[in-house]
Amino acid sequence: MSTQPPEYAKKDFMSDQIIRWCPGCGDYSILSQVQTVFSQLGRPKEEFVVISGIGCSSRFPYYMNTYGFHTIHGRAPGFATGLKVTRPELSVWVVTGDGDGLSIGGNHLAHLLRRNVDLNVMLFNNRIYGLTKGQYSPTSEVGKKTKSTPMGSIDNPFNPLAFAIGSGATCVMRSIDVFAQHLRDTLQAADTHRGTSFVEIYQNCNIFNDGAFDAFTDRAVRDDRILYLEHGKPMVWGKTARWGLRLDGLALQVVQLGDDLDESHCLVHDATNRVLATMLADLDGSDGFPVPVGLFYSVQRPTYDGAFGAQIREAKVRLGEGDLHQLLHAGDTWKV
Amino acid sequence: MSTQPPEYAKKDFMSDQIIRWCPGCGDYSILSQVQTVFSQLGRPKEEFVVISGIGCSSRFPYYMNTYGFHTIHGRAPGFATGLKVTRPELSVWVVTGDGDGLSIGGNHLAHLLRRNVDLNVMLFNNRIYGLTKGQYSPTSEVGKKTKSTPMGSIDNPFNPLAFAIGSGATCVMRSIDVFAQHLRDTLQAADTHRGTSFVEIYQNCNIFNDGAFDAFTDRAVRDDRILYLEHGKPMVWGKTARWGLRLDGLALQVVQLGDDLDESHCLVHDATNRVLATMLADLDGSDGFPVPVGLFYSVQRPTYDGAFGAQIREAKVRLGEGDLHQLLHAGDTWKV
Amino acid sequence: MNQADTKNLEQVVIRFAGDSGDGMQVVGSQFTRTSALVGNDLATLPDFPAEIRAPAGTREGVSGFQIQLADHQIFTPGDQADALVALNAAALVTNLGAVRPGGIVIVNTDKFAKLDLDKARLSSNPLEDGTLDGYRVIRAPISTMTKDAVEPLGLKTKEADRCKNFYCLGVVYWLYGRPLDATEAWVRRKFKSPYLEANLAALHAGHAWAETSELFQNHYAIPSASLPSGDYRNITGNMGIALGLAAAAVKSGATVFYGSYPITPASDILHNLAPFKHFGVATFQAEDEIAAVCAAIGASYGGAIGVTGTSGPGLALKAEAVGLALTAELPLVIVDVQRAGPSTGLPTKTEQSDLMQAMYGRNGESPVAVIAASRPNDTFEVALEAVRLSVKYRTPVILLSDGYIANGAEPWTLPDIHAIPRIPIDYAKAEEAETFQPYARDPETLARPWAVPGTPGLEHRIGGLEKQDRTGNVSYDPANHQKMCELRAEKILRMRADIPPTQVHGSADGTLLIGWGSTFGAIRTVTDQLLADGHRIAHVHLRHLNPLPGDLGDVLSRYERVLVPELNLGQLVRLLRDLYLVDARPISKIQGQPFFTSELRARVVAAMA
Amino acid sequence: MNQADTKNLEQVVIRFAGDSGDGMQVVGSQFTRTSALVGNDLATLPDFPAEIRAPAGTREGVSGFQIQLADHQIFTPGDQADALVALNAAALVTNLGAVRPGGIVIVNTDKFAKLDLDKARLSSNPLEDGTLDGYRVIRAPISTMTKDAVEPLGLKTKEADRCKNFYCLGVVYWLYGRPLDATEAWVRRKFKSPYLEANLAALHAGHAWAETSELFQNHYAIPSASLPSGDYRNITGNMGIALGLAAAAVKSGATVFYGSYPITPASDILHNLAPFKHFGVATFQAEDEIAAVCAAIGASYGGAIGVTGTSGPGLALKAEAVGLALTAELPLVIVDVQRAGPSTGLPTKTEQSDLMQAMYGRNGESPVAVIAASRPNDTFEVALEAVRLSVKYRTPVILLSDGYIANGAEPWTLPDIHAIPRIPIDYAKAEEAETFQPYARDPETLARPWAVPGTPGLEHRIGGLEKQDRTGNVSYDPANHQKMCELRAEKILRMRADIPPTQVHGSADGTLLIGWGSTFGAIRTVTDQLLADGHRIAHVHLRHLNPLPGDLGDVLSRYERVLVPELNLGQLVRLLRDLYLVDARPISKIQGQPFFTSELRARVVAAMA
Ligand SMILES: Cc1ncc(C[n+]2csc(CCOP(=O)(O)OP(=O)(O)O)c2C)c(N)n1
Ligand SMILES: Cc1ncc(C[n+]2csc(CCOP(=O)(O)OP(=O)(O)O)c2C)c(N)n1
Ligand code: SF4
Ligand code: SF4
Ligand SMILES: [Mg+2]
Ligand SMILES: [Mg+2]
Repeated sequence: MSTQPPEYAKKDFMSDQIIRWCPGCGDYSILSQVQTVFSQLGRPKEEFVVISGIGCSSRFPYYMNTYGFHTIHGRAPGFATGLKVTRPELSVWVVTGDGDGLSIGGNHLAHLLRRNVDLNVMLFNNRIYGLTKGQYSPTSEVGKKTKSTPMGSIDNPFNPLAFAIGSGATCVMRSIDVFAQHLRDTLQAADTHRGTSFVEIYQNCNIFNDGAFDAFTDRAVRDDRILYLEHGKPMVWGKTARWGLRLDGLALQVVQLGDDLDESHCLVHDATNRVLATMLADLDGSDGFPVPVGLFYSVQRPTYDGAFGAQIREAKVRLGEGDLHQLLHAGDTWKV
Repeated sequence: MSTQPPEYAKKDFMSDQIIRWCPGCGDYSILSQVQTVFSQLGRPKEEFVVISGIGCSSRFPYYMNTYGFHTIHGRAPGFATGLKVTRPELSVWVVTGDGDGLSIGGNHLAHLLRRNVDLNVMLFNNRIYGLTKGQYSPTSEVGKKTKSTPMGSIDNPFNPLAFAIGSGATCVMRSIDVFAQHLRDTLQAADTHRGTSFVEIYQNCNIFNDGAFDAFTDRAVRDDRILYLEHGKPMVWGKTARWGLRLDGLALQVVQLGDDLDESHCLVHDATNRVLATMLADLDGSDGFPVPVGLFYSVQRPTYDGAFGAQIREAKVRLGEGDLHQLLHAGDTWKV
Repeated sequence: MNQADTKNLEQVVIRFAGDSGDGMQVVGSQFTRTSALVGNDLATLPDFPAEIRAPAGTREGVSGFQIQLADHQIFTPGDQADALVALNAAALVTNLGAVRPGGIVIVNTDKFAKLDLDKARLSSNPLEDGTLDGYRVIRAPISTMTKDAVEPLGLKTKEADRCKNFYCLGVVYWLYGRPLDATEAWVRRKFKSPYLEANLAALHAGHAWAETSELFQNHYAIPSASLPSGDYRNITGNMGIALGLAAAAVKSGATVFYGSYPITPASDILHNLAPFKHFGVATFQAEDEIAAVCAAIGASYGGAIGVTGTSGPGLALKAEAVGLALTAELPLVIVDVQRAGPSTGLPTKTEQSDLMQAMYGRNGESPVAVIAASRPNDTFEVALEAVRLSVKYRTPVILLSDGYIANGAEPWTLPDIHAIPRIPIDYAKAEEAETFQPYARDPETLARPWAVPGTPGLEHRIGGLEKQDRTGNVSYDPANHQKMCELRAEKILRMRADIPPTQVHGSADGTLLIGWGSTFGAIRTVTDQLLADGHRIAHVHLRHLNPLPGDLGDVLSRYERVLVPELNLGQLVRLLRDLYLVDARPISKIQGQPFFTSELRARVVAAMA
Repeated sequence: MNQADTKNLEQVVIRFAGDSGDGMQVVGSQFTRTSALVGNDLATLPDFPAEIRAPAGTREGVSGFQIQLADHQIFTPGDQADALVALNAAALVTNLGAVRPGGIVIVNTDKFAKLDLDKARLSSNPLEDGTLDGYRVIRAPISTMTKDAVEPLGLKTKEADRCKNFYCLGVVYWLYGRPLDATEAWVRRKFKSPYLEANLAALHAGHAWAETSELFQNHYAIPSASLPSGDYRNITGNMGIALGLAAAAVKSGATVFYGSYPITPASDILHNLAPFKHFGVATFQAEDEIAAVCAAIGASYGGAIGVTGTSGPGLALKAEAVGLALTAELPLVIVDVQRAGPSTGLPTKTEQSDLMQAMYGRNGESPVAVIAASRPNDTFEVALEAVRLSVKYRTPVILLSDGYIANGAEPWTLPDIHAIPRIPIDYAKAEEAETFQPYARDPETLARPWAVPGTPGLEHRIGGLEKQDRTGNVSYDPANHQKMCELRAEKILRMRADIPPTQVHGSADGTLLIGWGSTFGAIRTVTDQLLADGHRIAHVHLRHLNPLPGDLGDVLSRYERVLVPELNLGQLVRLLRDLYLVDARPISKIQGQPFFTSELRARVVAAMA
């Protein structure tokens, strides 16, 4: 890495390829924020690698003026792991979708998370298969009518954050395509975390699942529906009225703040608490609860690539640089 | 199903094949309990189907005198799903290992659990790959030295129960190869649950990972280390002394029962509470905590096979038995 | 009233091109229907962009549809268009190359503003820069005229503009003397007020404008073809397969279980089948291709007819499970709608490059049956044939289709459903328990018993390990392994008994063109042309690729020269050379596109020289 | 003192058989080492049970080891044993068929009690029922004698019994005139007191007993072979590949990244490589075969040499990713240690049935290089060759080995490490940024630049979609697709430049035996025998299977008859017939076992008749 952090503008991260998403697709906004964030991370451009699977979302690398690899469906974590453990100095970003990352690729994602390879995963969740023209996905709500489910889907969806936590993730976040500033902040935080940062990004597919997140992203209601999670901050939200979360045994409870209740009566977010993260991941905006975004969970654990490199270095210290002649002549040899 | 439940003995479920596990392997005990339980479930023998992947554990179907399918590595959930949705009247049991079910097959397992197909999964967890002669598995502890990891493994293991809960399982249990009665009771409960019952069974591989569970399964310490979870029962354990679990905010706490504390001060197990199940799944016997076995979690949710069949029936009610002539002549036809 | 003469045409090729949002596929299918109803033979080729919705007006966003219609039997959508309708600048420049010199080009002049040219990456206006020299160009402000036509109905501008496809259709209907009634009826069924009225208004306005504007020198008539009599409908390959599978469920009485993971260009089979639940078809959208095929095998194990469908990359993923099905000797149909590879390749483009994968893409000696559809209108039969062979021989059958067949449409003579033979399902019965052996075999087909769970007394275990002959128990015996490998191979060869004698079209000696799959139309057309020119040439088109027909060696030996046109770098040609030691030569094209008749003809002629 | 004469033998085949727990593989490898050290040529065949630990004393639990040693060059472990040591009843009955009539059979009479016979599923005692008629049987209470020998050391009964393998070794060392010192030294290194002393005591006791018991008519000497001079060690195929990959890391200076998921019989490559971290070898145990190959490709993308290893079912799973590597044009070596299929098949048994899968088992036109090891002692070189081709041409290379090569051991002449050519790694450099194009090509090899992340100015995007020539941008252009498909195919053909002229062993005309992989020994032996008998016969053994050597067609054309012995149902033979239109005929065996020389000879002779 160069010692003098380079000065970039967003446009330095824009590639010359024509963007092939549908006009109005939420992917545009995400792309724009990522380009901005990359330009501000203080790293040389050539150290960024964006690796994706297959899907509309997975077209992402083509539009980033960095190194990029558009691989095969569901397997981006494998490629990224092989790259990162051999080239730990690179900044590796995986882009995946709810189909790519949770349908065909769920296992690789889970193993990436338990290994805690130091890279960042952005899962664009539009709750639909975009590229294949609109079949329901593993995050689609039950009863979803699509071409493949004319009577409605019957599978209970995954909760991506619960899945990540259950797989042993060390850093779990959520943001939303249209929350530009929040998304940028979230990606900044992902970059900072050592280990796998898992960022679910709600993304509107205006062609096959338009408005999937309107209930809480619409400007009119946003402030009353979204809870911005920050470590050490009380969990309160609301514009017209103020609400807060409290703990009732092992359940969360919504309370209205006012005369006798204020922020100080609300639960303070502890992002290192996995149980709390699990409970927050469950909230989906129903029953008066908010939809939380931001940092759900973050703990430090040794990274896989770190330990991988350390073992190689330790072997070299203990055994010296390998001597090929010695290696071949190891064990029983004889002369003829 | 015949109306008169058949009378079976355990031996009716023993096949004529020579058992090819190592002498002393924990799989023998599990086999024996399964044979006993099947003989007592009151179902005709021909309605049982045992489906496995590949691994020592996955040899299981050969030894059961039922229908059996020893399939390919990691994919048993797929076969079982296809069978169960087309033949819902069968009693389908999936046998898998920590490698088969959580390494190559993790994704299929996760999708099975979220779909909630009404079948039973027994995951024999010996924290090692047995059949391929002793590589570490996704449930091996960090630092495990095996042929493939001479300097110790560096991946954080999966917690199978946390993985299952995170995937949306409706029924999560644990038992142990040598706890014959407990294992039988657990399998009985699995049979009863409508939806996917996920049973982790700790299994000793005396060749490649001997004694992995001795710390809490040894007769001498067992009673002081194991917490038997039962819905509605206070969480207490211990033989020499009595201990109990209490809630301290979002954490569990061990308390010693005695003069001023008794069972009534302890947490009562609520198997329908997913947060509690998550917390219990975390306990691994360290820091004075017990290792819980039994029923961690169980809720009712529509089954996939149930909804699958219901849609077909509904289509037939709404549209009548399909008329092929009509189907072909649908849309625009013309005569020449 | 336009005094244009009516000229009779034997055949004509028409191409519609516009933005993806312009409804070109609707225009194409309406034109197809109407032409079919008036009795023309026809073949079509839709041409979708790879993107879901590329930005409007760009080259990437162009969607096209080509149709050939004729007063005689035809087999391809035609090489070059006699007429093109281009709704914007991008559509014009990307499609003009497909129009024959002197062909008619109808352009929507409203979409050639600076912005439109920019989006199409054009530095000058093709309406003005000589690009269109040598074509019969009809310039028409189609957008404006459509807006005017629908004005009274009070639609928003954007909505009004959406009707312009029907305006075009009206123009072209007049030009080729087609009646409006079928489309009118369709619009009435499909749309609600005010869109219904608007689309009809646009259709009629277009028709009237063409008739009155005096821009056209002629209009044309294409007399009806003398097709075999019967009931017809248009069919795409993906629909034909779906209908064939539904028919298989009805004719067998067993559930057809279709497990699939969406992939272009196979997804529509899933979409088409999903509403067929009342026919005994069960569909399952799996988490990936592996789970899809495994679920299908699980269903077959339980007595259903397990089917899975995918494209090339998915077939690769299914390989291991197909190996299990073949050693478990269970029915399984795998539909591979081929697309251009390798890897992700050109997912929306057609290719015939999975034949070798279908033949050999599994570990060990793992023979499976391979059959191929050759055009949309044989997919129904081929799907039935795949199920029939798979059930009868209890072995996987790979059915190859491709993107061209999958999305192309052509008229299909509806079969008499009573004439479709039953597919016998003979599960082993409880009464056989005494003598039951899971790997005993039918002496004729070598099929083993289909003993499904739930049958009392037949409890047994199967799996992927080698099995002892007859008992099915795991066996490491060397001689047994050889025997079982040979039996599995022999079982496939036995299917020759089910293959009708090879039909040779053309001369009895000379040059033989031998093909499979979607090249049928091009090869047949070229053969007919060359026969007409007096060449000694013949065409054999294979449906069964593994096993090949028993008489094929004899057929091949009668010809001096064997040429194998394929949309790959030479695959069937390898099988023929290997098996028959004939010096068969490839004629390869691998461009994501079918052969043009003219191109294939030139290459055949060159090879015969 | 035993007055037995010493007879010289030219060659001898010895087989050890006992329970899995009896340490037969240790005995085998000690015997191998000692024989190598005295200068014999040799070849070995271990024969493991499929089970991890089948119950002691059962037929399933028998573990065997066969070795042939000679005073001249040999290539196989021999067809039939001249001597068998059988440590229990099950070992005797399962191995007796492998002994030639009149051969020596040394049996441990302590393991023929009723219980032992039951476990071996014997209803009568083979020591008494005439089973052993026609053999020279040495009955010895080996267990008892071992116990007596180690008694003074105070071991528990079970532990004492474990020493009986060394007792046997002592017996056989005496019988074949082998020195004890190498084994003594090994025991001293390997064991701690009191096991060290106990094993030595058993070894010496066995030796002494053989010398004094007067049960043996003769003892034998096998003079040393005149082998090429050099340093030797024994090597298994799985170790040779590991060493070759370590050498590739050293010779290239790049990291060799080995991503793998355990599978029999390939797992040992991972095990062997894992301790080579200080050589620049990184190993990664992935969650499945797909992740393993993807990680290897990711590593190659970053500038490492990505390697993945597996067996047939795993190769099937990797197919899709291999397709990506070939279109991304990145180095990748895929090792397939073949085992008997289809499906799970006979996982511990050998077979050559993945050649077609390696050639064709991917969607689309997806050519990759295929090379094969033919014996344990060429695996080192073949692994280096795979890396070399893959790096030079930037394309996947599949290296085929098999269970027989993987686990078999033979002496290997240690190469001079300085004579091994460097493997040049030429990453694209920042200085080339101005003119850099990701899909420009080296005019000779057609390789594209290896531009690794982190290089300033070379930022670019690649993927599985078809790429425009030179720029690497996604391209749907038809002509470009054809060009790229042809380039990828041509790149493989260019490798012919790296293949040395085909070496023909034997006569210049007549019958040609052409093989690949582990059949080398059997074919070479048969060829030599038939040449000695005056036949016009020759042997060609192929290392490069795709592309085939450029001169192979010429070679083939010189022979009247081409026979292709393979351990499958005929795979290479298909390639030869297809490519060269020669009427090559298969000699197939598919029994999970190598060819016996005698068997192959008989079949070759029959084919020549
Ligand atoms: C092996 C394989 N199977 C299936 C496909 C087809 N396919 C491409 S993208 C996709 C789903 C994409 O969904 P998601 O990841 O949610 O991406 P989105 O398009 O919604 O952004 C599928 C099924 C493929 N390309 N490869
Ligand atoms: C596709 C494929 N990959 C790898 C293997 C090799 N393999 C067989 S079993 C196994 C792991 C088994 O581990 P587990 O499920 O824990 O079973 P156990 O033997 O410990 O009971 C592996 C890697 C295989 N049979 N198939
Ligand atoms: S289909 Fe949906 S996700 Fe894909 S580009 Fe279009 S709007 Fe975006
Ligand atoms: S290796 Fe381990 S798990 Fe496998 S059979 Fe032996 S003891 Fe059991
Ligand atoms: Mg999506
Ligand atoms: Mg295990």
